[in-house]
Amino acid sequence: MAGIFDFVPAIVLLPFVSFLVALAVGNRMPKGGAFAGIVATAGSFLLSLATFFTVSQGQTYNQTIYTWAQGLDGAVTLEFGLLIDPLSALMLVIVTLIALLVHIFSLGYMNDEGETGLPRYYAGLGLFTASMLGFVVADNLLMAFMFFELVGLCSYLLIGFWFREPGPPSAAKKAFLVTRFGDYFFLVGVVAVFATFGTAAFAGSESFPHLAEQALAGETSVNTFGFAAETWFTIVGLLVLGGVVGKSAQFPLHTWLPDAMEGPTPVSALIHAATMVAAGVYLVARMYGFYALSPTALAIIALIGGFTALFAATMGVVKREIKQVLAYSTISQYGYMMLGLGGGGYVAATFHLMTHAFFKALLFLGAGSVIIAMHHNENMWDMGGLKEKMPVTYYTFLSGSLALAGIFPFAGFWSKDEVLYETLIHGLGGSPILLVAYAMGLLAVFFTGFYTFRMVFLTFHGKPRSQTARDPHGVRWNVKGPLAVLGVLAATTGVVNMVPVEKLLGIKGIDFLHQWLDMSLDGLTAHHYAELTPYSSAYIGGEATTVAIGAAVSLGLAIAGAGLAYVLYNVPEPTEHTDKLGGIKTLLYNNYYQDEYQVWLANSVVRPISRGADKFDQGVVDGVVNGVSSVSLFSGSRVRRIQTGVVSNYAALLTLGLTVLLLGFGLLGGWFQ
Amino acid sequence: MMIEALMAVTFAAALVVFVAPDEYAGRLAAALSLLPVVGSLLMWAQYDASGNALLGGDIAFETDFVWLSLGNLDVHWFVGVDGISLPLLVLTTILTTLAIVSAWTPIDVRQSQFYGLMLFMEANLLGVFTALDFFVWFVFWEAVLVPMYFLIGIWGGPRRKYAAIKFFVYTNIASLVMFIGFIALVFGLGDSVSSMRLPEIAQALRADQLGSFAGLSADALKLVAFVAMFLGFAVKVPVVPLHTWLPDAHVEAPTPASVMLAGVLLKMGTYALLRFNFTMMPDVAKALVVPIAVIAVLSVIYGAILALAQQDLKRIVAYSSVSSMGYVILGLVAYTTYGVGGATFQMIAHGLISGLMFMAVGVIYNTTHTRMLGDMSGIADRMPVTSGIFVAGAFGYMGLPLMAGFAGEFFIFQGSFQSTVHSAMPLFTAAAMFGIVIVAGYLLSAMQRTLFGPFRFDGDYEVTEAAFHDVAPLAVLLLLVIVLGVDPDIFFTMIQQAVNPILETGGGL
Amino acid sequence: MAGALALQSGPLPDWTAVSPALILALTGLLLFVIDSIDSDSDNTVLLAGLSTVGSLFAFGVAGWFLVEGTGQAATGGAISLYGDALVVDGMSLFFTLIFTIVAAMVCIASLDYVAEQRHQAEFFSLVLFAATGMTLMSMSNSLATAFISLELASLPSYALVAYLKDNRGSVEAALKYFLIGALSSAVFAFGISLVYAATGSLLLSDIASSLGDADGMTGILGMGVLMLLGGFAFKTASVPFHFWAPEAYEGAPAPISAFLSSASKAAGFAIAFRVFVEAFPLGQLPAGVDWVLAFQVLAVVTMTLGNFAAATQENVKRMLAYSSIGHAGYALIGLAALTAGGPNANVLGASMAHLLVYGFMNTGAFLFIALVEYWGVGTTFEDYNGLGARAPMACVAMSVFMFSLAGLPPFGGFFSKYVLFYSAIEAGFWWLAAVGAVNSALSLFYYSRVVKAMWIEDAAPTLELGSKPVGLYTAVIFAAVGTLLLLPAFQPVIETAQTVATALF
Amino acid sequence: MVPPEYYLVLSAAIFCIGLFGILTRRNALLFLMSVELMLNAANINLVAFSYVWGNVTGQTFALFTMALAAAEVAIGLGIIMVLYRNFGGVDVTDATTMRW
Repeated sequence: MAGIFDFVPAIVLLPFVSFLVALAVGNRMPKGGAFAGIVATAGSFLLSLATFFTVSQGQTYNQTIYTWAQGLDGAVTLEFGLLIDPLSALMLVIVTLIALLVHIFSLGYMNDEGETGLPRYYAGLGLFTASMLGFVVADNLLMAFMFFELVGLCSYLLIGFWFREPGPPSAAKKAFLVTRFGDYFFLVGVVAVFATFGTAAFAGSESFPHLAEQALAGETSVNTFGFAAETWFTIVGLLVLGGVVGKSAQFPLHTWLPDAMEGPTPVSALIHAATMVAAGVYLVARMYGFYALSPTALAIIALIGGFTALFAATMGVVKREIKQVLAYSTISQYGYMMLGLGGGGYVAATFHLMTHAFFKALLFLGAGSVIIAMHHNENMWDMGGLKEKMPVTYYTFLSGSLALAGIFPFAGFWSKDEVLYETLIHGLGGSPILLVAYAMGLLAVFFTGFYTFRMVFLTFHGKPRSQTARDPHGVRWNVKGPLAVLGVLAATTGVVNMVPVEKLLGIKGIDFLHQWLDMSLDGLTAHHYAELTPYSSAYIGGEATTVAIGAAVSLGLAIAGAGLAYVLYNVPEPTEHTDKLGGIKTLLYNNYYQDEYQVWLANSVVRPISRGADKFDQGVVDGVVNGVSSVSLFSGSRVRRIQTGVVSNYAALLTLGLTVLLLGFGLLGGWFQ
Repeated sequence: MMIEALMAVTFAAALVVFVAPDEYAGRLAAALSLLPVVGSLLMWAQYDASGNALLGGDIAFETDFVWLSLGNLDVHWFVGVDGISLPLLVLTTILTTLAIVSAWTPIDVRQSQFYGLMLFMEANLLGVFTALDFFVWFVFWEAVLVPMYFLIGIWGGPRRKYAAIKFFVYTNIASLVMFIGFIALVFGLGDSVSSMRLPEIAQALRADQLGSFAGLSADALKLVAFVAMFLGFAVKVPVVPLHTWLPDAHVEAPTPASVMLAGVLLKMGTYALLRFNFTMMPDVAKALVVPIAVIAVLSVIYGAILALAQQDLKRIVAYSSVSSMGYVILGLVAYTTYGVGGATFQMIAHGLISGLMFMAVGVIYNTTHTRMLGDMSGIADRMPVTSGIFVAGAFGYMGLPLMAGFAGEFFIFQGSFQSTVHSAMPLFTAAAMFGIVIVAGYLLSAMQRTLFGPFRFDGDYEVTEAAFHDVAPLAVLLLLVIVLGVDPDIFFTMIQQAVNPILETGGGL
Repeated sequence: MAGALALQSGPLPDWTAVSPALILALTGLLLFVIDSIDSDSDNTVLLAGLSTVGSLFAFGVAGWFLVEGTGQAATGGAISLYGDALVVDGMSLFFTLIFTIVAAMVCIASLDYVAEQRHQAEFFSLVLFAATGMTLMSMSNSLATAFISLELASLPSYALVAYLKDNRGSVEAALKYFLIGALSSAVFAFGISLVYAATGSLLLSDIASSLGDADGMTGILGMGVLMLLGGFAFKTASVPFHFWAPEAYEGAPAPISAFLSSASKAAGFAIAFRVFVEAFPLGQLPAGVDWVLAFQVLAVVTMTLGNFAAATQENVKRMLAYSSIGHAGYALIGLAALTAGGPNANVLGASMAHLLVYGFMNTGAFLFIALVEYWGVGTTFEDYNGLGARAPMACVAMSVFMFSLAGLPPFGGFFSKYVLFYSAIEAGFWWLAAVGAVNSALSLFYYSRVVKAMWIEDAAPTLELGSKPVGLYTAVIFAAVGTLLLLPAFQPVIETAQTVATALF
Repeated sequence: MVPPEYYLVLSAAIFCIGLFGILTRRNALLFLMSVELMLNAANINLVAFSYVWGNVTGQTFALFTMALAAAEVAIGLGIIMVLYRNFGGVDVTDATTMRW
């Protein structure tokens, strides 16, 4: 298999070519360039599978392939390279698979619906896929940042796809701007990493996580700008985390994601659920060796994650639009991943990243199918009873929902459970702050179960509540196919890492993902990360007991939430129960006023400041400039008044001038002595 | 004699176009302006020198002979290029051609004069970037202003007269201040220099041969001269608070003149800062690092905040130029390979991108005859190609990776963050970097309001896609921006070779 | 012919050294003869042609002398004539070049300007007599000849200003010019008498040698020197003797304004340079007679007043008049930046070179105004609106003059101003240069207003220009080409000027 | 013998009287006469000091001055003539069409 790594660039470039093709000749191709995208992503998927297989043979790849900026005379050289290890190989497969499925789904969602501007759509998808894959294979932080930004661009372009309407451009702007705010910190972090270590490589003996480890151990010294090494590393880590929080829609930069649902649903599935939003979490995982060195950074990650998980889940409870529910659910689920990473559960977080990618892409595509059927009406209160009309969609959607809610034995159960479990044992092991995060995560399980099944019941059960719901638009194979694939994956991917089963039943060797992630390069193994993290584990009466208790509690909460939803909404004529929430209802409807305060910041703080600055600039700064000229001209106009036009005055002034000269020089020269 | 030939051809082209009939002037000018493009690209292809022209490095395409002998300070005709000036030369020729093509649509009176002036300005710009004798350099430096004055004054908008005079007088006074500062330095050097050749002066200054002059000790003289020259060049750049001529000039200038103004003329200021202040007097620059860095940060943030408040597309881009040029100042004062080299690279990058943005605004204006945000929306519906390129250019301005602007900005940030000239440099860098958020804010808002949303236009004009020759220059610029963003080493290597000798610390950082 | 020159040892007798003056005077007389044969001749081409040829001939002879080294150190030094009352040296020849070339331009430009007037022969002969007077001024080596030649230059000028005798402006200008001139000449004469009282001589060299004996008469000498200075200040239109200038330049026929503001001013400087440098050399002056300080004060005040007053004018001609005062201030640096033992020749030479360049650009500017007056367009800035579109050639020339006067590259005025300020700094008077530079910056504003009006403003729909007068066009274009060429060819000019100035010290 | 200082005082007095005339008289002819007075003040000095210094330079020059004064008056009268024609009088302060 030697040589497969030489084709890794093709994984990235194929979708890029499809972008170029769609852009250049898309409007002369059938289906607006869709086939180019499908072929390209299929090719990338196959290559990714081959790469995955090669990696499973124990091979890894860490190679510079392009010098972006050659530094002379000892200045740092900025390069692009490929880092193919189990983590990135796994991610490659996930991304290419979902990209492929989304491309196919788009045939149904976009082409069959007669949308215009399809070349632009497929070009955007192609560019996004290429950028995302470039990010995944990046071997250094700068390259990661660059592709991180490019996916942001694609997100902007695709959210704003329907630019002729007022909503999408605004949402696109908000998405880019909010993530840009996070990226600002990220960029400072990148620069700081370079300044500190002279490199931004992720892997190898000259990588920055490794150098940081050595610096803490006193084996090497780096420029820490006058801080203690650990403090400085924490600062740098938190700076990079800014980008993560923005991209993965974590509190407080999560506000863009619900708005981003203005984009086409396949885009939401691909970008705003499965892949791009995952970029933040992936980045933390990618440089986990660096974060693991800083307990403070880890604690903050865990807290952000736990809080976001709970916070977003509560908002999902009251939403009326199906995609809004999914959007808040996405934020919440990424909170879990962050919680996992912060809590020392590197593998668990990666696991949840993977399962979530499948089931959330599934849910979005299912929602897309529903939206097609409902003629682009997303309000769940206009749906109902779709179960009979679209069984494929219903059953796959149900599979995804069960996974999302974390119901045994669907994929989400396993991964969420492990995240919570890891957090719990590390929290018990002397990190009370993790226990707080754990509690929040646990509580969120209940809400997750509730909003998930509220969504299912409102959409598919009961009686149709509108004319379109009674006579929905049919969907074709290109919608059903991807749903089926993902439905199976959502139900089954849990098997890759059945740690609880291993712990409870003592069956060794079924924690495949652990083994997989341990096969990485030196310093990037799950094992190594576990050593680096500052956590120790403690159990509630034995490991197996803890596993059982944890699983039982979270499963119980999920079922409780689902049950409540069943009671309230699985009726023929469901009604809104939000009034029972009292004042909290308004708060939730308004998303805890998160948008409001950000809009307020923009409109009532930044705008007045800029207007004031403009006034200041026009009035004072430019006023001084014009003032100098006015004063000069005014004094000129005074000076010329000396010339009265009367020749006698001239003679007088002349005499006066001469006299002054004579007197002045006479006194000065002592003529009169 | 390559440079002389280049200039002679350009001057001759200007003359020919001046007397050409108006109907053909635009086409003729575009065709003739390809000659300098080819010439500069040839120079770029043949360039194999390295080092800084002022500090004893190779000087490519050099010519040097005595032109005037005045007292004991001769004036030489001394031209040549190094890794700093060659990219700027290429930028100038390419941008001029594109600006000329972009003028075909909007310029409908006195065409032959317009294009003649454009070419005349190009010829002088070539002189600015190649002259290595102060005197020759100054002659070209000043001569650039005259055509720009006419370009704004004759073909500009409603307040063109005010803007033209303001630009002209403001920048001339600045030149004077700078001139006095430099001449004082030359006098302070006394007998240690025999001419006004910049290499001679730079090396003498760096060798601490400055004496006292006009009652000032050598150190004080150096400080005074540095400040005077900095102020003089700062007006041209421009940095806050000496920037107020710029928005007026840009708003009133016709699009092609804006392109040249933002794309090349502003770079004259930073080029001169690099060549004079930062190359000749690194010790003073390092001593003044805090005020200079504060000015840089102020330019970035304040300029961006001002852009946020503007309602006129062109004013937005104009203020964002102020903001972008602040980065350049920050990079220069960092005294690191990436800082100074990045600043030089950013000059090129910003030249292309701001040219692109001004042209794109101009293309929209050609159709709508308005640039006010409130007067239109959903333009992308009617002008998809132009809007697409506008969006791409705007993202280039925001520093999207793999476009030239990101390379320039990242180099600068990296260079200034690790700069050792002052312990607060990382903080200044981080503060300046916040500009990338604000720039996204105002450009995205502006695009959302004008390009997107339901189509609405209050004017009497029919909004349709622009002609091919209007869009083609945009596309070319976009392509160049991307090429430079993907492979910055096209210029960055030679820039580093020229920049590293300036850094006394060596290239280590 | 070359080499066979009017040198002490050469085949030509010494008196031929004054031949430029003689040629001018004879041409003037010849015009009188023509006038008496055919009085009220209106053959303007003949008259203008003859005077132009005469001026150019004088220019040629002076140039030839200068190139061959007549009166310069290389060929035996200055040629003294008539009991040392006149002296021909490099400086006088240099200034003669300025006078004669300006006279030639003015004469050829007047071809069209006076075509409709009566008494044309008188006009041209007066111009030539004035030029003769100026040439003699530059040769004067005694206060007596200085006074007489100054009057010889002035008296025809008064008459010329009043030439348009039915024009109230012209008459008023002449009146003011004459009255202030008479007062100034009285002051000047009184100054001469005081200097004579203190030193007992009128010859410059004798005055210098008896300065040491004037112990008890320092006050008398000082007053005399200041009053002499007043006389020159009148001629050069420097503060406080400048009051005549704005009106005289504004009211006079434009070619005469050109002549007065360029040649006459240069003549004033020529004689001032010689008198002060030769008669009152620095280092030999009794304490208390610090004329350099006086010139410094005058230079600063003159340039500032001229420029500030020019900034707000509405009338282009009057603006140029004030700008002419401003330029007098710059040229005064030539005397203000002298020091005992300093690089005085450089300073003086720079000032001379500036006057030469100024001769071209300022004459050209006034002649352009003559052109506009010829068209009957008007004299305010508004009247100039849109001229560029109607008369591009002339307006390009005018733009060249304006930018050159402002001291912008790439024109002669940049170099001359630069060298002037440079030499001032070299002599240690950086503050003089700084004041000059600030004023220069201000001047840009009002010069560019003219350019703005011509090119940028739109023409009034009624703007109609008549025919294109050949003589005026020739003169204007010639001046523009001269202004341009003086940039690359500045080297020989400054070199000559500084060399001939060296002979004075 | 009269000491030379006395002549100086005399000439200065006459000069000042002339100057006073110029400053106060608005009639052009009186203006001219005042100038003549000032020139003659110079002549007094020249002649007196010619005697003091024992050379004739001063006296000779005084003759030139007189001649020039005459020429000046000739021109001046011509100008006053046209002044009268254009402004209807010989008041020098009437001609003020150009100012500032």
